[in-house]
Amino acid sequence: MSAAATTSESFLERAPLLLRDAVTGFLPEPARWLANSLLSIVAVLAVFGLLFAFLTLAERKILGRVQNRPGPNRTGWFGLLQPFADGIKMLTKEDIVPRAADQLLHFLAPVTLLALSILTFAVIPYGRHLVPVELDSAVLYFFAAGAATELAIFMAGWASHNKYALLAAMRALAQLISYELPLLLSFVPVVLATGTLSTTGIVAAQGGWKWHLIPHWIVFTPWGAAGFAIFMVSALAESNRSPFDLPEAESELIAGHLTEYSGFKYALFFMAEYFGMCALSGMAVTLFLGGWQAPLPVLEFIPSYVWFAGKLLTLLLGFIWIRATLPRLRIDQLTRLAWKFLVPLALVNLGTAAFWSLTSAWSGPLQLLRWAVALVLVAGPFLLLGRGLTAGLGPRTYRYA
Amino acid sequence: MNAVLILIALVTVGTAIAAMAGRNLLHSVLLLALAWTGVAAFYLWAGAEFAAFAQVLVYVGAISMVVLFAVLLTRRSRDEAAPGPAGQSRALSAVMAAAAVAGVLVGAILRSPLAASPGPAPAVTVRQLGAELMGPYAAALLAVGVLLTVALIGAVVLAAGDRTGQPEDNP
Amino acid sequence: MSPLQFCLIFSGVLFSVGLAGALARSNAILVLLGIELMLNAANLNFIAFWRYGPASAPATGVIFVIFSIAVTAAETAVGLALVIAIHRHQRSIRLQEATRLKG
Amino acid sequence: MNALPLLSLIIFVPWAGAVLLACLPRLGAPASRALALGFSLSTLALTLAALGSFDPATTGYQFVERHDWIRALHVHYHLGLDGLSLLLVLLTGLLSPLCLLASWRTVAEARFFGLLFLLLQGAALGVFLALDFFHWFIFWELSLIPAYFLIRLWGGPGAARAGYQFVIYTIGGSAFLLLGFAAIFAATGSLDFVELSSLGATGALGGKLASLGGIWPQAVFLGVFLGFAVKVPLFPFHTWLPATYAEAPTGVSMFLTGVMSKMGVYGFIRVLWPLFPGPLHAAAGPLLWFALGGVVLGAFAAMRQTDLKRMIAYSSVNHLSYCLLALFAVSVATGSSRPASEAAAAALSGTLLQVFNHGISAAALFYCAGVLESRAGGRRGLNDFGGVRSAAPVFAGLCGIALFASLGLPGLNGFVGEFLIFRGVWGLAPWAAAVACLGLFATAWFLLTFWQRVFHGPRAGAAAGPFADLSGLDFAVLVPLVALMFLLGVLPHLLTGLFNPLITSWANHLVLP
Amino acid sequence: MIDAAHLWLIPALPLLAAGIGALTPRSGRRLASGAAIAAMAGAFLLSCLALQRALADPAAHLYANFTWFELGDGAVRLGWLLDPLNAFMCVMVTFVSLLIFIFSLGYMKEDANFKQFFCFLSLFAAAMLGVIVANSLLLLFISWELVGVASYLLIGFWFHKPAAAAAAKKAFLTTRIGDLGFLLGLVWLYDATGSLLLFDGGHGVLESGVLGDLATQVLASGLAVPTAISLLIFCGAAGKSGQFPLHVWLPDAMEGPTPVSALIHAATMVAAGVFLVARVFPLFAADQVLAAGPLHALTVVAAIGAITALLGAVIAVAQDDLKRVLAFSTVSQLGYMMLALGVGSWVGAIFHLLTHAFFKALLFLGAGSVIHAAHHEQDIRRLGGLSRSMRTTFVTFAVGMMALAGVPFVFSGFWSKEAILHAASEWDVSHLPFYATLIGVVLTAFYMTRLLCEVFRGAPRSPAAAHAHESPRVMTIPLAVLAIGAVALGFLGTPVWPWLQSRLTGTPIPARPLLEGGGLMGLSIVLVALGLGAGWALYGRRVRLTATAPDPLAAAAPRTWAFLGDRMKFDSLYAATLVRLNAFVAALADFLDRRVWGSAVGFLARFAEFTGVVNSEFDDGALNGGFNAASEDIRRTGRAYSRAQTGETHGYLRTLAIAFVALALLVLLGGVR
Repeated sequence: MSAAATTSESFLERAPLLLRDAVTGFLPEPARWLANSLLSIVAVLAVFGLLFAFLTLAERKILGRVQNRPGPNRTGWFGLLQPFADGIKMLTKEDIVPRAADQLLHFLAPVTLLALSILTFAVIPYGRHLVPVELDSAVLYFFAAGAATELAIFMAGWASHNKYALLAAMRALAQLISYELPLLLSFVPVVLATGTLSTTGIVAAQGGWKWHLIPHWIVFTPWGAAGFAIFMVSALAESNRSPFDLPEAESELIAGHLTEYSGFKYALFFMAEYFGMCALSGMAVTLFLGGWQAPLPVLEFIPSYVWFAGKLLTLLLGFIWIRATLPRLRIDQLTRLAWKFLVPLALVNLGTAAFWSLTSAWSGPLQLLRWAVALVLVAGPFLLLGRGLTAGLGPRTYRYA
Repeated sequence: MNAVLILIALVTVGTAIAAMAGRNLLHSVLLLALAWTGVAAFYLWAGAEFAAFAQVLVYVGAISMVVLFAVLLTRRSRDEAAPGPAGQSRALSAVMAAAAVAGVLVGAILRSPLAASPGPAPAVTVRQLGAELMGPYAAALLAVGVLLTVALIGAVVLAAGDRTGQPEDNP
Repeated sequence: MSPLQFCLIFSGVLFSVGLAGALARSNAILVLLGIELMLNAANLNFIAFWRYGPASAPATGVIFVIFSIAVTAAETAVGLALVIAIHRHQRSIRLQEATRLKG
Repeated sequence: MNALPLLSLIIFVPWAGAVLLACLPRLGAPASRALALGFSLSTLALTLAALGSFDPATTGYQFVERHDWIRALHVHYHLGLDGLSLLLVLLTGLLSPLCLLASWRTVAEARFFGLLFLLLQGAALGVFLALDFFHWFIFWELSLIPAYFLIRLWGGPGAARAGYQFVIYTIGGSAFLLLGFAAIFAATGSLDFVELSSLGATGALGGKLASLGGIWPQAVFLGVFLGFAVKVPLFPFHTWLPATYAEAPTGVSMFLTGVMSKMGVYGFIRVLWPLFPGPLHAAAGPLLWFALGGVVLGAFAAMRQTDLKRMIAYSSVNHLSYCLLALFAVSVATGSSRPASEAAAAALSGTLLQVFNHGISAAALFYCAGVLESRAGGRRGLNDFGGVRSAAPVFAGLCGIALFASLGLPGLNGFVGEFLIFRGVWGLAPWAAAVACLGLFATAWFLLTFWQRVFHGPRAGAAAGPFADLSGLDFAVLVPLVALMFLLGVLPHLLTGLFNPLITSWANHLVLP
Repeated sequence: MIDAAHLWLIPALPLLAAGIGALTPRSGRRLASGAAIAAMAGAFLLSCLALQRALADPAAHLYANFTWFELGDGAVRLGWLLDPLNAFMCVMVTFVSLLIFIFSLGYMKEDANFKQFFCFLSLFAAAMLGVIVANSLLLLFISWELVGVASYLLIGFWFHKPAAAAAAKKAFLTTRIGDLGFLLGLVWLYDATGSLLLFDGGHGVLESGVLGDLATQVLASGLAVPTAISLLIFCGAAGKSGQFPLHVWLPDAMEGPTPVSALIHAATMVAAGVFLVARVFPLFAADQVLAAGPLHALTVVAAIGAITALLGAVIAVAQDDLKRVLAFSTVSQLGYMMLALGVGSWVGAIFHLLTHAFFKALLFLGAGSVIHAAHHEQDIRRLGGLSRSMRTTFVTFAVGMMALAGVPFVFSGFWSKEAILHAASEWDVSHLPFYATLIGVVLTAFYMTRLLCEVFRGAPRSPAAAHAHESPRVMTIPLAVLAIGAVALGFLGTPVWPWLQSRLTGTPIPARPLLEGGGLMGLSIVLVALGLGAGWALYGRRVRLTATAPDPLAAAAPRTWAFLGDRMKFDSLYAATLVRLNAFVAALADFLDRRVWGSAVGFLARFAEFTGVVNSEFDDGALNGGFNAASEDIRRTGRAYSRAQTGETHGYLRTLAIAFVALALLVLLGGVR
């Protein structure tokens, strides 16, 4: 965890640091670094492990409410103990490995996946002083780690030696490669605007308010809003969430690359998926929604990590809501959306952001002109490309399916 | 020179040899991904943080994916056909040629008076990199951008081929 | 043996491994991968010289590597597209069979 | 200074309207018409607001907006309003809604029409308000594009050719203009009209241009001159005009003649004259002959036309040539020993009045021709009508007023301007005034011929059958114009009061550098 | 009492009536005509008040100036003027107008555009009064042009008749030629003096200081500036007053309704030219101080007046149209007035103007009454015998005729003509005008006698004339009033009691005994008697029997008669020269436009196209041919080298590796640096 807090901040703001110092304060200097790191890891794992647990529950409950049924409500109060029951069930189940499977890869896949998912948590600033690792190129690190998870999914699909699993792996590859691009392109404008790849730097750049009312969050610029939308759509696809859950489409591929997994390995996959979702949401908050910054100056007394948690949970609920609402896409629609819509849009958005920062000195009516041009640059391609996307949907071509 | 570096080198070279020699194409690819990660680790060790992450992002995240895709698209059987006699002789000559190159290289390196400056790694921030890229190297950056675009389009054109007459296109 | 020399030898060995793979294997994809390896070995040299070499512009080596990575990515994309194209034409990616372009 | 960027609003509100129309592709015709009209009216409202706080006694620019734009080229976003600009902006504000109304029913694809029209309007306003060549030229060229499409898409059978000719001709002119200003920029490093005119006033501009090479001052003058001469148009660069005006749809003809032809005159007064007082003085003698050619031959050529719109188009050539006549006469006298500030003030005031009045009366005449055309099913020949006055007395009355205003009847708006021009030109170059009288006579001749053939005599041609008198819409277009004709004919100080101090200061500083 | 500052009310009242007339619907006949007549009556009353005020101090020029708009450092100023000249004109115009308005009530009763007629009449009256009360030549010019427009509208009132439409256009254009001269004179005067106000406390253009300055300016050609300006202004006056050579429009103007002819083309508007010259008489006379000048403005005026007087009278003899005769008589009489001005007696001119207004209006209205009764039959050969059926009209018409002919002592025309003859005889530049007037006197008496006899004596020669009956009261009462005026007005200016003259000049003029210079008066009486007698001899004793019977004079000299009847071929001459020239210039301008400038532009376009074609041909032939040849060579060479390509990728790679090793060994071992 990062630099010491100044004493002028509220106690709650400083509380995590004080706690850490209380735990590791007695250690000698070289060991303290190690201990601090370990402590961070433990904290992150604990918090997100619990979050994972209750997120699954929340998802089931919310899906239930949306589908007009109660959801799990038997274990504990309101079913609160359901995740733990599930966990116990998973751990105690038999671990089956198909005979024809590539044994080594079959084992390595879930481990790699989970490990890489957890790695991404390292660079997200959870609060004013709560960054596990300060990296100069933190965003790049995040996406590098995220990109590697694709490999693990492919390993899982291939190693299972199962027709469905392999198809799923193919799909997953196509999908992940396709959406990697808009995901990366959508945050490039942010880097352009803030001039840094460091997550703390990006959050710091979004501090302050215009007229003490509108925060300087990136989402409140035309290109920022567009970028956020692209980022969230791509994030949905990257985390294999509905409506982009083709690799594990139950109705088509049984369970995709998870078909031949059971027991604890399955639980690891499950966990990795939710971790990935949390990490991407956390990154979205960091990049676009001002990270841990408070939305209004008067609300600054609430500690920063609460704000972060709030935004994160909002986004996660959005993920769940979308899953409950939207049907699954077809594979050609999926790739079309990425290549013909999101990528050009993100590229244009880069141009818009460039225009925005070049014209930052404009004032007076030129400010209006700036907004008008930026809005046109955002809305125009959106309308044009959107028309192209929906027009002339031909019959489905079974090329790679 | 320290243990970490040696470890990285060993792992990298080891995985690379395994990948090149392996029968299973897929294993080869995955092993190579590991080798690339090893190279990234070397970069990280040398202090080139940005290059390391870029290496992972591009090689592990993208190139290995594309390679896997190509493997799956062009796969005929699960394992590569056993090398014939011609293949074995070629392998032999290949190893000999490689050994010759390695020998020449190592010899040259050992003979050269290369004085390593023992100082710490030069600190370079991302911002500096960006400034350099946009300043003195702007033309090169542009050229690379054009190259990438052309390559992308070319790859699409090549891989798509002529769509007519593809049996799977007629449902 | 100075660390620089160690790094260079590391790179040279990696290069040779890549070369051996490229020469020995008949699968076009593996040949391509061998070449990738050789390129990576070259990149290693840049970082090594940047790290230990005489002080020059602070970021030159890294920038070179970045460019190299970008170019490699392009090369791979085109290379694999070619492989796929070859495969489509002759249902094989054995490099020995792709000799139609001989003079 | 006013905090509100009034001038920017004047320019950009019509454009905002155009963007809005563009964003509403499924908007119905009535709604898009109303929308376009509303945005078009905004100019009038904003101009009246500007008029409220405009101080006529100040000779400098008011409501100035100046922001850095492109540092590398020293380009500023520079807008300003003085009496001259105000006059033209007011004219645009008055005419534009009427032009839209004129095309209210007759135009298919009302949304697209309104969109293009609003673009055109904004560009014209930009030309009148911009004080930096960079965006001034952008506005100048941008006005061509919607105009071209308006002519091409809604024009008559020869519209394709006419529009093509219009665009090629004017772009040819502007190319010279652009080259001229490129040279100016190369020599001075500035594109700001204010800075350049102060350079021009001291003669420094010519010196700087001469530093580029011997013939540059003359060449640049010639280039800039050509650009404006084609736009006005100055005889003999006027051949694009009759075809264009005749083929354009009525509302567009009204705008072309009412506003766009004024852009050229504006350019002469705002740019050419202050920047090149010396070369203009040197060239003014021959140029007077060109202007006289326009006055006399334009009027006589009109007499020969059988197409009503062509006839009115030629009358525009004639009327605008008066403006240039006055301007060149002032240039001839610039720096002469005889004190001529009074005559110069008269000539310049006359020019400005003529600019405004011609806008009103020519627009009205084009509208009347349009009414005839629409009643006669597309025919508009001089011999296609007869006795319309019996069939449509009210229309005949209003059209007659417009005709008489156009031929300079006292009591209507055209007279004061023409009188002042003659008064000024006589004091500066008497022979030119004497020759120009021929034009006055010929104007009366052909306008009365028009009136006699079309309105008098027994009902014949298209008017032999049922011929409806004016509808409410026609009234909405014609009555404001006719009311203005009376108002400005009797109370010219409504206009002269706006620019008289400005004119006076110009007239009192007629010295050669 | 009314002051100069209130004078604007006089034109404003009819203008208001015109506005009301314009805005009332077509059915609002009563409103329009009532407003017009009421406004005219009001204006008449105001004029009388103004006259009273002016006569209180006849030598003074009361004026009220105001700024119209700022111009430069100065301003364009207009103003109102009140002096006896104005006031008399005002009273005359308003009075005659009032009567004619009332007459029109009856005359135009049937017309569909009744209300429009009154609207135009009121507009005319307003403009005419504006001409009169203006204290600024600019304001005068403005009103002047409006008068022209009103005249245009009224001549073309029956616009569905092509002849009326053409006549209206002709009138407007002909007078416009003169007006352009007027405009230039105005502009010149403005430039020379810096003002167009007539009286402005010493700075007005009619005041001695300014005129003195002006008179010293002489053009390079030797012409004095005031002469040139005066002549230009005279162009306007000549155009409006139908002076030679711009008189051609006036007879054609009779296409308008007869009250219009009476009011505008006889009594008032055509007199405006005379009024204008009288008004700016000091300007015209300013060059008299320059004895050595090549030309005096007034000399030209006198010459033109004399020519016109004679010309009009001669042509009037041979006209067969009732109104045409009167029209040429008007031309002739206006010539008299101009002549009077030219010889320096502007007072005589105005006196004649006033009397002429009454009796000519009377004659025209009488003609109108006849035409009205005879269902628009105007040909005197087809009328006849109306003295019985139209008693009142006959009597009043005869009074007018005698006034015009100058029957001695009783009738006003005698006295005013006498004044002009007197002035002309005393002119020392030339006696030719005097002789012209004498001939004119004879001819006037002759053709008026002819007219009276042809119309009223004998038997009706057409059904229309046979069924004619007396016009209604509303038409005859104005006739009677005018007849009284035509008699009475003359006594205001007899040599014995020169009241009018002394009031107009503002200086008392001594009375002359009646018979002083009796020789001249006797000569005039003899000449009138000669004319009357000849007329009676030719037309009175032996009345015409049929409409087709030739005129006695025509039988005597048919070619001359035809020449005169065709108005001395002036219209044909103009059509053959001016109109054709105009058409030629128009064609030339059009040709220049379409062929010359258009072709020049077209040629440029063709040239650009040609350049493009040449360029592309050159590219195809020369450049590409060379490249093709060169590339063939390259291809051949390439084919030779391509043998080395085996297509074996591995082979290439291996070659590369071996070559590298070899080179490296060479470097390492061979020590090549």
